Amino acid sequence: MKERLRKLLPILGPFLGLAFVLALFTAIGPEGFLSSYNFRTVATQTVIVGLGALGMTYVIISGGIDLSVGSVIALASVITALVLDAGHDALTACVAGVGTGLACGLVNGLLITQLGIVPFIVTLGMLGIARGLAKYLADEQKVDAPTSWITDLMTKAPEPAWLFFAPGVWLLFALAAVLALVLRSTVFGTHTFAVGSNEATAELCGVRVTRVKVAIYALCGACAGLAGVMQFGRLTVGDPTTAMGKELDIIAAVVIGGGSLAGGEGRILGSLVGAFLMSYLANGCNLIGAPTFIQEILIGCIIIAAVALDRLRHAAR
Amino acid sequence: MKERLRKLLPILGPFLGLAFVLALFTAIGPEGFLSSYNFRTVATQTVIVGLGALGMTYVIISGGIDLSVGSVIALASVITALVLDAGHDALTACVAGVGTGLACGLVNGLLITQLGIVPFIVTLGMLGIARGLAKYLADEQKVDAPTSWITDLMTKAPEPAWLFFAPGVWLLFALAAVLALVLRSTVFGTHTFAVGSNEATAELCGVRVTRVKVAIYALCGACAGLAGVMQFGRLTVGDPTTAMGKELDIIAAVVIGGGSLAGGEGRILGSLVGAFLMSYLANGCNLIGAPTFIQEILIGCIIIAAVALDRLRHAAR
Amino acid sequence: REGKAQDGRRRIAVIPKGTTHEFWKSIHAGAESAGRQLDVEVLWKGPLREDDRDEQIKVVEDFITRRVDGIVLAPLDDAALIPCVRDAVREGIPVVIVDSDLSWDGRVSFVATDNFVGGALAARKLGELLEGAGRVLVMRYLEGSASTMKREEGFLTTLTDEFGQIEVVSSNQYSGATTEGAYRTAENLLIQFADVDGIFCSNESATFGMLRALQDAGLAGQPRFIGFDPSQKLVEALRAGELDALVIQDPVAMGDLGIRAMVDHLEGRPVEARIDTGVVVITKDDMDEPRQRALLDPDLSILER
Amino acid sequence: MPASGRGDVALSMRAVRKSFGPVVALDDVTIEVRAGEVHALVGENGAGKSTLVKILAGVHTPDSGELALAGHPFRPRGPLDALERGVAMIYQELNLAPHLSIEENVLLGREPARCGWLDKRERRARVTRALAVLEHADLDPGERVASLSPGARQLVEIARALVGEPAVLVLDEPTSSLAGDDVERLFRVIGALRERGVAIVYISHFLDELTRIADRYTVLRDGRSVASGAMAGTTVATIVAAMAGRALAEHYPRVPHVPGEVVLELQGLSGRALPYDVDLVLRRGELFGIAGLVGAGRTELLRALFGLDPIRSGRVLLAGVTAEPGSPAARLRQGIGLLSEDRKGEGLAVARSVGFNLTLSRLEPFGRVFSDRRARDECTQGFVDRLGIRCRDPRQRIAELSGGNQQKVALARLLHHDVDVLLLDEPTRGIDVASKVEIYRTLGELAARGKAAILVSSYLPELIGICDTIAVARRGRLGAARPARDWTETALLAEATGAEVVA
Ligand SMILES: Nc1ncnc2c1ncn2[C@@H]1O[C@H](COP(=O)(O)OP(=O)(O)OP(=O)(O)O)[C@@H](O)[C@H]1O
Ligand SMILES: Nc1ncnc2c1ncn2[C@@H]1O[C@H](COP(=O)(O)OP(=O)(O)OP(=O)(O)O)[C@@H](O)[C@H]1O
Ligand SMILES: [Mg+2]
Ligand SMILES: [Mg+2]
Repeated sequence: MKERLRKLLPILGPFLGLAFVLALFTAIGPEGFLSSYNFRTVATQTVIVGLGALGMTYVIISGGIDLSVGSVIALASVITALVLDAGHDALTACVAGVGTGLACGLVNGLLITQLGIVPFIVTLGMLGIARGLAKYLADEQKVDAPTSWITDLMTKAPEPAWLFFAPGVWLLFALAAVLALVLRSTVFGTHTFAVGSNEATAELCGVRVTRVKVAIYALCGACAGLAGVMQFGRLTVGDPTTAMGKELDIIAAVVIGGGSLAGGEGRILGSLVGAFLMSYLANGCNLIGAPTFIQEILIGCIIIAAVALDRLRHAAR
Repeated sequence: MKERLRKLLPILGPFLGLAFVLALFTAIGPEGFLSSYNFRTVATQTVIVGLGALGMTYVIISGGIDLSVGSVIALASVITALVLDAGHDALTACVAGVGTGLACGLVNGLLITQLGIVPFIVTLGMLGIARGLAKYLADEQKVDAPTSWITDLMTKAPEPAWLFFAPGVWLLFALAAVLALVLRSTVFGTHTFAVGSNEATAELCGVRVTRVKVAIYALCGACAGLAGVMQFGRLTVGDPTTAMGKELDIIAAVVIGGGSLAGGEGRILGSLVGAFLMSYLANGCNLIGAPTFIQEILIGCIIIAAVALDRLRHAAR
Repeated sequence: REGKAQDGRRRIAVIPKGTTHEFWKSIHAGAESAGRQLDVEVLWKGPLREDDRDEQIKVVEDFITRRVDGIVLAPLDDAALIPCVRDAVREGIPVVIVDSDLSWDGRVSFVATDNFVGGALAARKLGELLEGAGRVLVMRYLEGSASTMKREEGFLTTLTDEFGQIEVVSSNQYSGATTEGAYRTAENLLIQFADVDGIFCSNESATFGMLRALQDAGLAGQPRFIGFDPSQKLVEALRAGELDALVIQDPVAMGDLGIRAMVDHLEGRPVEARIDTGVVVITKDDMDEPRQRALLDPDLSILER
Repeated sequence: MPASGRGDVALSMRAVRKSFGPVVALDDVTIEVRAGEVHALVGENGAGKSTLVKILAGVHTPDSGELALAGHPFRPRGPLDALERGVAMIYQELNLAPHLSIEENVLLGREPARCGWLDKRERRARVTRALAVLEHADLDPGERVASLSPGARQLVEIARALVGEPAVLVLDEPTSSLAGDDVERLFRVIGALRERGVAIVYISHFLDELTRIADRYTVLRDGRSVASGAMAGTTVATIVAAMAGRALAEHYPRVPHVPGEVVLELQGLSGRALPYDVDLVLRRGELFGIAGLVGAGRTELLRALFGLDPIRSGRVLLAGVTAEPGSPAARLRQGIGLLSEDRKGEGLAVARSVGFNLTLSRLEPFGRVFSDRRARDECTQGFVDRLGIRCRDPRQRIAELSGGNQQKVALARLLHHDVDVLLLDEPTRGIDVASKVEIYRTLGELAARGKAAILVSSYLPELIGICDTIAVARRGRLGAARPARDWTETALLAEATGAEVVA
């Protein structure tokens, strides 16, 4: 029984953090905070960070980091807009967007494994490269594109109405379920953990560390690409300056969700909850009408508090 | 002899990177790139990243990271301006600025060691908190302050003229020399390396790991505070939105200079050269009149290339 | 519906592009004073990350959740904000646009400066100061910022159209959003173009960065220099002759007229679709006249807590 | 700390209890160590030896029980506190900062300094002296620890324990990665310390060592102290019986097996620096031993063969066919597996579970794409029972296992992978006597089934006891292979050191 509880606790951790944030803002009591309309709004607002956090979970479990996701999101949103604008259909545009992210991730992975440079530096470089490319392709402006169903992916009034959430939110949930399953129950998932726990051991055990790493960064890039498509759907324009600094939010979501930057630890569900926590935080601050600086301070404090809560729990057992 | 050379190489590494950048831009040949006036300009532009990199070198050697330096620079610049504006003298204002940084660093260190939260999260929180505080104190605007000698610290036409560099540049060099000496020749320096290399061992050998870490983050904060004072000197106003994202430049400078994010490795001189490399990059791009996006792409590529160069050299021996 | 605050006053949300410029403070002050006069509550909230479209969309969405009576918005983008503004209107919340336009006609009104004219005024002033000949440097602000791009466009077209002798030596460098970035870019530009005859910058941070670079290089006062938007340091520079002219908008009026337009609309009175708040060029000579004074140093005392 | 005379009780631990969650590691242990004696602490893997001494060193706090140093109650608040009260410790797992130099490691936490400034000359002098005592003046105190072999690292740890001039010195399996002559040097140092009145607690699974240097002993079994007494007059058999609760029939059981056709052949294999020009022929059903001193390049030979280090020249033939130089993954597919000598750094992912580590190299049986966890646990449980690995369940983290049990997990991985050729680098390091016998028997059975193994060991009796063929490595070269029965310990040592063989 106690044993059971102990196993459940780390999974509950991020939920506790989320509950804490929800309770806090409910206590302060802005109107509509717990309303279903607001839930829908927050869910839509979470899609981009959430998608980014899915891929980032793999990267962080493998002991890496990807600072380029924000820029890749912008690049993918620009590419999607450009492809649409060139007269191609929406599906092609989506594939192009996701493909762009995948390509960026592949380059990250190859540079990291082939040149042996630390992920922090490679992806810091890619942060600049992808952002610059996005601006170049977009001619330093936002890119307008004809309307398509991509925009409907992020609407808060989805058709048919029984969907409740925007289709993008369902996509996030579905992808999270798939990636959680892959992480828990496949050889690839096991190898991801192995690489992050002890790379030398993984190598010794015949895990193709290079391939696994490249695949992980490609996956993370593809997730960022999809997030970029969603960002395009939300903005209805391709924006080369969007999602600046988003990488830090995404990493924070993963860490709040139980990921360890030292590698070997992380949970998809946790990261998802972490992403919701980040969104509810910003949302709550907006709703109570806190000035921006209060919001910044509050978010800073709560990120620390949420992770501290988790650590105290760890220490207590 | 060969032994000697092998020991020299890692020290030469960052210089090679810098030489590469200098050669590149000299080849492209914008006017005035290698002029002494431009050297003076770049040196002045480097002071802020350079000061930040000094403290960051300690943090990175100890296996940590500090994402809050950018925000702390802004906060310190605002505080300096406010203190001056309140009619206090310039020295008091400087002390207040550095003290603010020190306080932020202390808080970082205490949270990291007492709550056992990873530095990434604590300093990410502090990034928001310090930025928010800066905006709050500055009333979300630039803070004007009466002129004082702080402004002269960053002038490119120093008095007396034989100084050649701005006094701030000399301050950077002097502080770098002191901190390099401390790192090499004091117990604190050795313990910094030990904590980053193997924290458990350091603990078992009786190193007061907690104290060392708190001191390191406080030092990093103080350096950021000083950088904030310099930033104020440069802008002549306290700007709460300044130095956003500067933390990544600073970390890149340290890594280019031979620091390892896994801890245990880093050199003050290297970080300084790394900071100069970053400055010359931006300066060169401006001088050749490259559009901003080319600059971003180029800087991204060169960060990767500079570190790759270093790694290839490592592998070759 | 729960639209009214407890005391029954109307609540109008005012959403700037950011919060850290004096310009937005002035809009806030204008909105606040109109709010007091008309007895409505003004809710002031900017996006957390400035210049990030998505963040601004979130602020709009969250105000929809709060069911305010009206939204006065300075959109970061003329298209990206459309879906959420449309959501607001669908939920029965009217929207007035200020400062930069939104390409959607469902808004109540558009209250703003004519930025193209602002740029053109600067070009004419510079042309006049240079007596129609010389080399001119333009340091742009930020990629994709509609209002400043309009100013730059107004400046450049007017300059080429009306002053054929003037050569623009550089107009592709962006200062970036921060003062420090502007300073750095300006420093590096001045290494190449130390001998230009005229300089134009299209917003406050770019102007200030350029001013610092000029001061530092000992060039201040040499080239004719026209900036855009005021701040204390820029006004000092104007007085000291380091800056020849500033193009000034009237953000206080923008905030004030934005709220008034909204209240008129809520009370069923007709509202003009386009309200121009005016733009003027101020030089050292006329800077102390009362009207110019008010524009250069707007009265923000209403915001004091 | 008042200096205690020889024979006084320097250290006593009474009724010590310690549990980790549901696992009771220590359950009523009492031990008394006198000044100027070497006290052997013995017991099977997981008996609680390391836990006991870690309590002494302030790493763990006991749940209950009393500790006393020279008659004064002792409750260390942490490692620093224990160090300051004169308790020095050499841990079972290496504890070094790899980026620091030898001298920095040796004096870490106790740097000679004036107002915070290092006295580098004094530091160099003290470290040089300590290394001289260990008869290793050849080690450069300025060298980075990362570039040292495990053996040399162990020497650094010993030097560290010596410089503090401790009143109580604890050594947890110090010789498990030392070669013969370094063991002798260590014993001389221990002898000298004993003369100076230092109380020494010595943990080892080499019982013959203990009979040579220990004065008294205490046996732990299942977290209890079950026997203690004077070493003089006690036989190894008595101690073994106390440890295991039963007598041990045979130390080197032999399962009959005959070498068959050649499975692996090396022709002139050279690595980066070591090994150099190695020829070797391994047959099915053969246990091939390699002896040699620390730094002889035995580890490098196995690593190069397994694809962990680059091969500079030479050929590897598998069943007569040239095998391309390959990655570990390729080697595993070819049926070659490696047991690393560095179990914490390389051999095991210590933060993960027993089952994870045991099955990582071959997950196919549990599904090609989706991996069935329950099947994995069941499979793991099978090996846990077979090798007597002490763990709570297959999902327990490796870090919570005792050193010897960790080693068994690493070995079990090779058994699970069912490789044809086992490359074993110090396979019985840290394993207790009874388990060693089990492992020897297992190796014999594997050989009988036609598998082959290359066994690198610094424990010569083991090589002579179970191998069919033995060769000696010296400075990267491998000497001629001869049948095990033609070798004696003296002959092996003589060839390893390059001395003349005295007939
Ligand atoms: N941190 C821990 N958490 C949980 N259990 C632990 C922990 N450390 C040790 N144990 C358990 O305590 C018992 C005693 O372990 P200990 O390391 O003291 O054994 P040992 O006698 O040193 O064995 P060996 O000879 O293999 O080194 C083992 O069953 C082990 O699994
Ligand atoms: N005592 C020592 N002094 C200096 N260098 C050493 C020492 N021991 C090992 N080395 C270094 O380690 C390298 C080879 O070590 P390696 O571990 O391969 O040897 P080994 O024969 O496998 O020894 P071990 O018995 O420890 O496994 C040598 O080239 C040498 O540089
Ligand atoms: Mg042990
Ligand atoms: Mg070896």
